Amino acid sequence: MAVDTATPGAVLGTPRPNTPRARRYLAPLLLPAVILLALLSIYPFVWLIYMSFHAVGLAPGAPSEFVGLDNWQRMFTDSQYWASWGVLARYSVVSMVLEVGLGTLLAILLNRSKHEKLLITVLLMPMMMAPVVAGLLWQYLYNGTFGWYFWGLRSVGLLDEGTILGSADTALWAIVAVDVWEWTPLVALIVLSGLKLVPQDQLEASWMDGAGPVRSFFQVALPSIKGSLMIAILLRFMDNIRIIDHFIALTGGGPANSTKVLPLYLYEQSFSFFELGYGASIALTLLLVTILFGKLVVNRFEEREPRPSKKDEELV
Amino acid sequence: MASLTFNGVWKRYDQVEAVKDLNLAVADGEFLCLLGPSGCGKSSSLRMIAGLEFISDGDILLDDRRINDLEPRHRDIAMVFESYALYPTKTVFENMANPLRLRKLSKDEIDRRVRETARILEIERLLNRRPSQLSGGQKQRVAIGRVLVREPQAFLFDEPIAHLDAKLRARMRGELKHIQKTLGTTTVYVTHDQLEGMSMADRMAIMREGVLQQVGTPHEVFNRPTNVWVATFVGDPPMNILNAEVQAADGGLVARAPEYTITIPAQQAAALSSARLTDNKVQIGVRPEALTLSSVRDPQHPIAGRIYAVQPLGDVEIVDVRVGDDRILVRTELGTISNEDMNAPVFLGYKPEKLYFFDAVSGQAVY
Amino acid sequence: MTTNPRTGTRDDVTQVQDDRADVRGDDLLPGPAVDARDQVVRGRGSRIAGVVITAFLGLYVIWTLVPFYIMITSSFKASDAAFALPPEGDWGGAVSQLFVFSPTTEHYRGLFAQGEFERYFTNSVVAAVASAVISVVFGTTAAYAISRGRFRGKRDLYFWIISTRMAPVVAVTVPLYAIFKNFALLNTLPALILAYTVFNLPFAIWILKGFFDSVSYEIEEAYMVDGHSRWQALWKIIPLVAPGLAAVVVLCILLAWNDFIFAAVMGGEAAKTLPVATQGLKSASGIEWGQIMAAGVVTVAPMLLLGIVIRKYMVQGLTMGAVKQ
Amino acid sequence: MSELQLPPSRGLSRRRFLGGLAGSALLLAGCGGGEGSSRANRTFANEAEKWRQYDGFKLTFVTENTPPSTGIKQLVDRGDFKNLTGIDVEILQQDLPVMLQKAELDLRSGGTTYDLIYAQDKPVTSVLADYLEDLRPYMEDDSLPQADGGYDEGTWYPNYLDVASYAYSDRLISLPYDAADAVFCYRRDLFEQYAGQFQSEFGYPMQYGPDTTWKNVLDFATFFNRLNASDPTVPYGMGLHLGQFAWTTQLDVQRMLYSHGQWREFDIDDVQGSKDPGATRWGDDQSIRGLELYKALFDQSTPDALSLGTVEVADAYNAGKIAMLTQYHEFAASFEDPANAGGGGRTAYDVCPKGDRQYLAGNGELVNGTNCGIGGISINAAASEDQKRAAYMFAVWATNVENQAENLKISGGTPTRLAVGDRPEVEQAQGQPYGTGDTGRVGPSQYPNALTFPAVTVGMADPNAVLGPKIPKFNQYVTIVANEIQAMCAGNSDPEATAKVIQSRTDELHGA
Repeated sequence: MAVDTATPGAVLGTPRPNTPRARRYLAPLLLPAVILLALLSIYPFVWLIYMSFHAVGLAPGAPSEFVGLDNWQRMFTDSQYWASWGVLARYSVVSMVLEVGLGTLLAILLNRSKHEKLLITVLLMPMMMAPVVAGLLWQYLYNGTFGWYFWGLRSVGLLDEGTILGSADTALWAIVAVDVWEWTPLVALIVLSGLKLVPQDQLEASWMDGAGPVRSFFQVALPSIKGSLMIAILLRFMDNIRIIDHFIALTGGGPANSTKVLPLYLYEQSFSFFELGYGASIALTLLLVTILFGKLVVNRFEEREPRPSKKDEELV
Repeated sequence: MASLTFNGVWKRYDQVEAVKDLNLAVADGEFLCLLGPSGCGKSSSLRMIAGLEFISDGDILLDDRRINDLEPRHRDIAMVFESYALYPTKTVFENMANPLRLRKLSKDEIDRRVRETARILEIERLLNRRPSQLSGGQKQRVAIGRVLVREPQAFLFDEPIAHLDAKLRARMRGELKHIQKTLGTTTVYVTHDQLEGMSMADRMAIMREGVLQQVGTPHEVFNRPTNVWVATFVGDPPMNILNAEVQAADGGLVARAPEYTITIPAQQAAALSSARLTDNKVQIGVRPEALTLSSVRDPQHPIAGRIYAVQPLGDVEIVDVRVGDDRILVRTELGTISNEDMNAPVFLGYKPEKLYFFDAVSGQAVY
Repeated sequence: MTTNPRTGTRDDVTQVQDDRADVRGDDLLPGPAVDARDQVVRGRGSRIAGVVITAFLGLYVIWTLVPFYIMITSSFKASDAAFALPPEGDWGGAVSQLFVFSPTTEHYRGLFAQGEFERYFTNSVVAAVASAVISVVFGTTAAYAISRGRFRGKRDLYFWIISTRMAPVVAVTVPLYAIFKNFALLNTLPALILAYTVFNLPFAIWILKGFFDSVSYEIEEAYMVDGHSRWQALWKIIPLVAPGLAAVVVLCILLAWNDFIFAAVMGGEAAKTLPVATQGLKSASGIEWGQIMAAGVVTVAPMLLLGIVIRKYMVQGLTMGAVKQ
Repeated sequence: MSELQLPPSRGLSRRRFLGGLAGSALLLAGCGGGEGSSRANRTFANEAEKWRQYDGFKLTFVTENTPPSTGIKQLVDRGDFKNLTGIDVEILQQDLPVMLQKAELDLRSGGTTYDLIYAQDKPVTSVLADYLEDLRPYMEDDSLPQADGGYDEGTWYPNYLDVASYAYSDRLISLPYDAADAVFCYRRDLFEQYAGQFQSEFGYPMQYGPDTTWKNVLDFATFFNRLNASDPTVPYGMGLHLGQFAWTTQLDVQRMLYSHGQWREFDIDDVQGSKDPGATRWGDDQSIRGLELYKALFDQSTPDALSLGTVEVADAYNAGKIAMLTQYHEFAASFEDPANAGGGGRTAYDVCPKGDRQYLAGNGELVNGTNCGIGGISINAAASEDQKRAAYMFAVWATNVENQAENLKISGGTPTRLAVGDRPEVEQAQGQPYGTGDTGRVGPSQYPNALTFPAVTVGMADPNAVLGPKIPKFNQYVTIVANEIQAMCAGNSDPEATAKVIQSRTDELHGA
């Protein structure tokens, strides 16, 4: 049986207290966090729903005017809303493909490198950087007057006309590059963890069968890291919906809305134009998608972390 | 030291009844083995004694005191866990000293008792190590040591040696038995390995699906199992079971199957005829060591079979014989059968007085 | 091997644990990863493959580090000429521009001259640490209860907790803004602390539950049988999850420290944090890249240090526990 | 129907509908400047006592991070205001979008975090007019110190008061305190260097003056881009404001369009604007012609023009990458830095180009279309009476001639009082005349921003100045304009389609 030698391991089926007395002492442990979290998430969620049916005024008291489905109707007929979904999808898919491809390659090579620990330390560095600072840094690198990356691309002839962020054709891909820079290592580390779990005996068996490294990768390693890859993909998708700091720092959605991903559009509606009711409608649709993705993520996690058997489930 | 009593104890987990109406008394100083397969309720019973599980119904008495509602720490009972449950951050010494410190013993006294126990268990040189630096066998000794230092009312063992290799297990059985007899502490020992029960226990309590099947000394359980399930659970290799039909013949009874007819001894015949068998179906039990083999059919060897495989074990060998669809294991002298005899016809003999008869439907033994 | 009615597979697990301990104690088996590496590289890979691998990794490291290098050096470059780029294609000029300059600390002095950046730094520290502490305290108890307890609806509760962590930041900001407004919490550090707790608390619960799961409940039982109360037993196993606690504290700090949206919307001047202050250095009348880079260094450096200190758990935390090293 | 004629009661009831604290605070405010205040209508022995009546108070002023604000902050930090009044002022500086967000969040929700708000004329005042205090009662209040020289229209640079102080009513909601006016900046060294070559190619001299038209500028730009194609050390032609900040893109297009027949976006009063602007004029012939011109200029700009906003285009100019641009006059300070390409007297400043008949649809007047962002100081109407009075003292102090002049010295600020320009040292700093008219100036100068004052004085005066549109959804409107113009420049649509899309989206925004 393959064992994860982690400290926090996948120990399953540890006996659990389930006496009435146990419930009595577990409840006070659980409830404070649950109540706090409920206050900070369910209460806002209810607010969000309320706001989505109102034209929200900011003044305290009873400032909001009930507008029925106006916000929703507006949303479904708002071409920018749908365009922003499109931008989000394009952005997510492209950065995902790049990050997974590059990350997997990186993981395989890391797994074979003698300097794995050192390299991981280096790779962690971009992830420690506040996304908005990363955005500013890259805005500087892309800058048409001072930017070294701009200069480099021009010097090697990759960039003929325009600047990187100034063109609707390249701005989104420029932000993709920042995302790739900051988060490919994360994908690599997740995949690396999957590679560590590739059963050595199976690898040996495939070598005994005469498979080369490439073939044995596809035969043995890939099936084993499929779960890790899935987790990486889902986590990155979630973050692409969650975090818009790169966009705020780099383009603010321009040029010509070419980088206005939906969460950024939501931000603009809510906190530039103070259309909080309309923003709430958009936020709810984003949340819905997030929850669906979240369900997938959690299911994936639970697959990886073996759950107690069916028999135990019956007891629950 | 004290006696332990289960009075109609039930353990329910939501819909599942893990222990059903358990009535059992453990005498002061006794070594009782709770034996049974996975999920039989033996661990739940043990954990109810420890106070780690709530008692759904019934009472558990320590001496005459009802301990149902006492917290574990107030029960003065020591326990060895299946995973040993050593404190990973503490040294071996601290692991063993922990219960004593709680009892506010003097430093010298703690030191003396830990070292004394460590000496008995031959783990003195490990006292400064941490659990992660110990092998499985060493951990197991430390876990036992942590129990022994305490001089509690009772010892509880939850599969303490299940994860050791076979050789070490055999040695530990002896040691545990010796220690228990020396100290004379009441002990409840949970295991799924009948060999442990047979070799160590004063009495065994065999459970199945939450129900106590039989309580008795190893000898009693082995020789007079109350039902076919206990009979096959105890003994290695297990008792052979043949399906047959009881028929009247020559004023007595015979058990008949397509391949053989067995005359039922008079005493059991009487019992069988008073028992009301369903459709006259009976199961015949015979232990491998009660069977003999012959290459020719003779009156002592009436049952025809075919040799399937032979497993030499040094002094004896286990012969795997197929009789019709039934698989029979026979324990014989070494060299009776060789590998070349595979698939050869063979004839089985038995000692009539060593046969057990069970009601094929209820499984109850008929004596 | 037995299975008892409480947990179907329990005995397999303890078996596994035990084997692992045996391996460790007796040093019988080498780690599989090491084994694989030797075989793959020496047995199967050619020299050319080795060169290609090294080259790729080298390039990747350069790609990762160049922005850091430029950020740091730019923060020490005087404005104007030092920021000018050489003519396109003048690689020699580029090298000398990148590596040869006389460093100045004027941007850092500029940042701290008015005493404001110290305040933003303090705000960042207070918001991040306070949220981390709240999250870890409540998270520890809740994670323990979820890890140990068995109750109806546990999976739903668990999913709800984790989905809170995954909610889009802006979507949460919209209603929280309205609510904090009502409680007059806007533009205060408590607002930020609570907002960060929205994400940090579920995160702490999620990660710490994993750590508690790895601590056998039998250890607590052993404490209880030894004579400890339940609470004492719980307290006793805290050291066993200490690495997890440390990791969660750092990761909560990281998340809060790096936040921009919450602080930008709810922080105000009184609770302005470093990322907001850094972004705020952009102005309509000129962008002082040197100063922005210096502010970036000030913002990033503490997290880099923390990250390296708990490198091992950093990976685990960033991947929401998907990766355990 | 215009809001201008609404009786006050209706205005109040509307505000009351907005509800809550903000409403009641406004109600108080509506009752007039002095009532309810313990200190109002008091008499003071002298001016000094008047200034000190709020000794010990504390004010918070949220403003943009521009040089004039930094200058005021320096004056405050060195104790000028505290010594005079005993009032502490905390000045919070933010990037304008952030500042707007903060102020809007606070004011709309009836908050009193900020007593003083930097009211950029359209992005802030158009949006927050209802939440800003009417300053007229304070101006007539004898118990408060008043500005030296009074508040007459003529004491300010032309149109500043109109731009900054009114929205939707004749309530005076802010006092102008800094300004960003568009002027034309160009590399006079290059104009001189290539004069002959240009003359031979285009048949007229490469000289700039008030009569230079946008078509001429297009010719200049085309000329520079041609040179640049063969010699990359020559700058590109024209700099534009197309980057991230939508408002400056709208301004960039607006002044060009206004040059041609004084075209404006809405049929509304240019000073007071309207809460209900009705249908936009976008989509008409002039707007299409204007966009054609803009696109033509874009094609003669730098290749990276789409990414250059106001700040970036200034950087590009300083780096020697472009030869001309319209820029806000506060940038002169940075252009004159000798380390920069256009520094040390190599840049000339003049009024913005005139409209060209070629791009005029119909037969309107051709003017030197100029627009601006005037920063006024406004007072949060929800603040307490005494806070508001104390805040008013700060507004008076910050906009008086003395401090405007002081600010010019410290930060290279952009004074709002004409009297500052009349000071001898400032007059001297207005540089040497340059170009074909009397508005052009060239340095060096002690106060570089002063080089632009002659151009500003003409550009911001009628008929050149375009002030609006003051509409409540101004920020949404400029986002639409900027996005569509970026799309046009990116080649995604042609000028006509762009004008029509702006029209439909704007009308959709206003329900017109």
